[in-house]
Amino acid sequence: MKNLLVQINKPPYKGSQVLEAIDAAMVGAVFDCQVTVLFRGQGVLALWPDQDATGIEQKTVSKVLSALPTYEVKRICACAEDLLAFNLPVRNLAVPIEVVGYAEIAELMQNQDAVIGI
Amino acid sequence: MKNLLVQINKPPYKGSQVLEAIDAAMVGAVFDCQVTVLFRGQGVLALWPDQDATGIEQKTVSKVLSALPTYEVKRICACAEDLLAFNLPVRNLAVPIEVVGYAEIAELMQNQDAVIGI
Amino acid sequence: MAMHLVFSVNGWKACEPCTSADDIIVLMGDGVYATPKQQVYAIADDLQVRGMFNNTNPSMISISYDDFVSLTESHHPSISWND
Amino acid sequence: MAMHLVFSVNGWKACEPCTSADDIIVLMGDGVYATPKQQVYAIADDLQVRGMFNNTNPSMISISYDDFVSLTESHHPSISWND
Amino acid sequence: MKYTLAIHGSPYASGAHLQAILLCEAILRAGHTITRVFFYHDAVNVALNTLVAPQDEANLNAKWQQLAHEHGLELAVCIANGLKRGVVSTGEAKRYKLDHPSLSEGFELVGLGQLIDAIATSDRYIEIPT
Amino acid sequence: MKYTLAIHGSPYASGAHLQAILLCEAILRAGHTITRVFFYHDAVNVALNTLVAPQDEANLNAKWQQLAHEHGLELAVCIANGLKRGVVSTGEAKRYKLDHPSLSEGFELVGLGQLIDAIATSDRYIEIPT
Repeated sequence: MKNLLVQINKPPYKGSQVLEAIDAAMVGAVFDCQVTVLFRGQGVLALWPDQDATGIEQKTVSKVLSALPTYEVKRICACAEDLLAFNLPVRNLAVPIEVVGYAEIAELMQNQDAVIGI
Repeated sequence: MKNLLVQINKPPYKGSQVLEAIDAAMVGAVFDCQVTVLFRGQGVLALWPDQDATGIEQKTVSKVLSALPTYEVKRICACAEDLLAFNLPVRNLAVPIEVVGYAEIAELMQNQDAVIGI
Repeated sequence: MAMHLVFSVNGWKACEPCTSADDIIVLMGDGVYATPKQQVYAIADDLQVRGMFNNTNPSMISISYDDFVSLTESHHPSISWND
Repeated sequence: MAMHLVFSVNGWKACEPCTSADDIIVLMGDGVYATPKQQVYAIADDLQVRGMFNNTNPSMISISYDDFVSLTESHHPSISWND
Repeated sequence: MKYTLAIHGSPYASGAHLQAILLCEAILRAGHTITRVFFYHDAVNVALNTLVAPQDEANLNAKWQQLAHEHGLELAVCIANGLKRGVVSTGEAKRYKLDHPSLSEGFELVGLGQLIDAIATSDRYIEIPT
Repeated sequence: MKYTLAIHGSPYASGAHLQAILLCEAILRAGHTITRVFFYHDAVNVALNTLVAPQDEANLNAKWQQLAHEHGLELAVCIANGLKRGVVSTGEAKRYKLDHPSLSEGFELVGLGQLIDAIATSDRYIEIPT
């Protein structure tokens, strides 16, 4: 079983880039990888609550995120410093996440077989 | 005669984006616009001397820039703050430019009929 | 009286020092994630999509695309910022 | 011992705090415009193209793609940074 | 007033196209005219005639075509930017001995001069960047 | 060692493709094998069969084809990302009733599972981002 990290560092509605990265996480889990998703940089903006993309005829990113556990993607992390930098409401995020600091991210990365980004 | 500003804010070898923006400046001048080119942000990196893109089979951006006066693009400016931020050697740039501060940029922009970017 | 169209957070950082006092600023797309202190406009649809509609600061005025067009009538030229 | 591939100046800003002491860092493409204080590798071709070959600081080691491949043999996983 | 619009962003790596479409509709609702819509940089890819939009996402190509059809908009694709990205008209396909053209109906390949010309004859230029 | 490479960047809005090509050549020179080259996001556009490279610029499509031909490389284009961006094989062109396919020879459309499978069976995964 491979350890696969998908790191998301782009804002959620910059085209379909973030949705396509989430696809990779889901397919990784379907193929029996141990998948972790890490939101960092502008990627943390995907965690803002109350998103609604029906007006732009796209999938609502936060709704797609909430399906990740169903796909056996059990670990969803976000960078503490970036959540703070972008003023995310950490008690009211779109989906439950594990807050991780820089040192934990560095360690997380070292423990992967592959790291997929955007 | 229209005043046309072309602002370049991307690094010179991020695909052909900068070359395509320079094309717009040249064609603008051919069509009798009064063209100014402004390098700002990471765009100032196009002014680094001694570029040579033959190895990546692309046009060398600084060489294309040196042809701008031939196309009647007479005014080439660069943001003072960004030249400093990216450590450009201001006495030894790839092409002669006029250094402008933020206030001059603000005024320059107000005096245009159109501003083209990337 | 120029009209600055800001399309990203970094676009706002680049735009801010290059504005004149009588210019106006409109945040569009990912530009609505920016947090300017001065008065700015922001496209309502873009706030809505991103879950930012109830998270704007008091200096941000939410506008429709129709309002946007009205602003283009009185402000000129428009400058796009996406650094 | 991870290998961080840095593709932009902002990528380096994001990468720097997430590195461990035994990781290595390679600047590629527009990543060579970054100015790290610690020891890093940089692709020679990318320095050459951008006019940066003679402007590197002493902590930057210029390498070929062949050298790069050797580094991938001993370092794993590779993480790409392009913020 | 007369408007010229330019779109620079890739259809799927930016939100540029839907923003531009909504803006065009508002400009027309206000009674203004649109001299030309100009596609530059990676935005030219929206003009490909083989795009298959996912069922749950906006079909950007079809939206542009419909807007052009209803309002007689000119959808102008930069020929230099288009050719290198695989957007070729019937004429260019012949010239370069390609099997088929790839430019959608409703779009046309034009020189960069047509952007400058549109700007020169318009009151407003609005650009949706990359 | 076995390598999997992924390319994410647009052919003309990033330097991703030439970087990846130079890297592939060096990997093969070192005696390693490349399990699969996977094109994702806007990188899929390099597989269009109508690209006309400017005379003074690298022909990225031809370079990939040549590399694949000489070394038996598998050039795998993500089918979901490809279809929405206009990259369709003969089979998909029929399915969606399009006039012609747009996928270059040497490339193939595959599911995202083929990326994961390649990673699982390789020693190294290297990604050239957007």
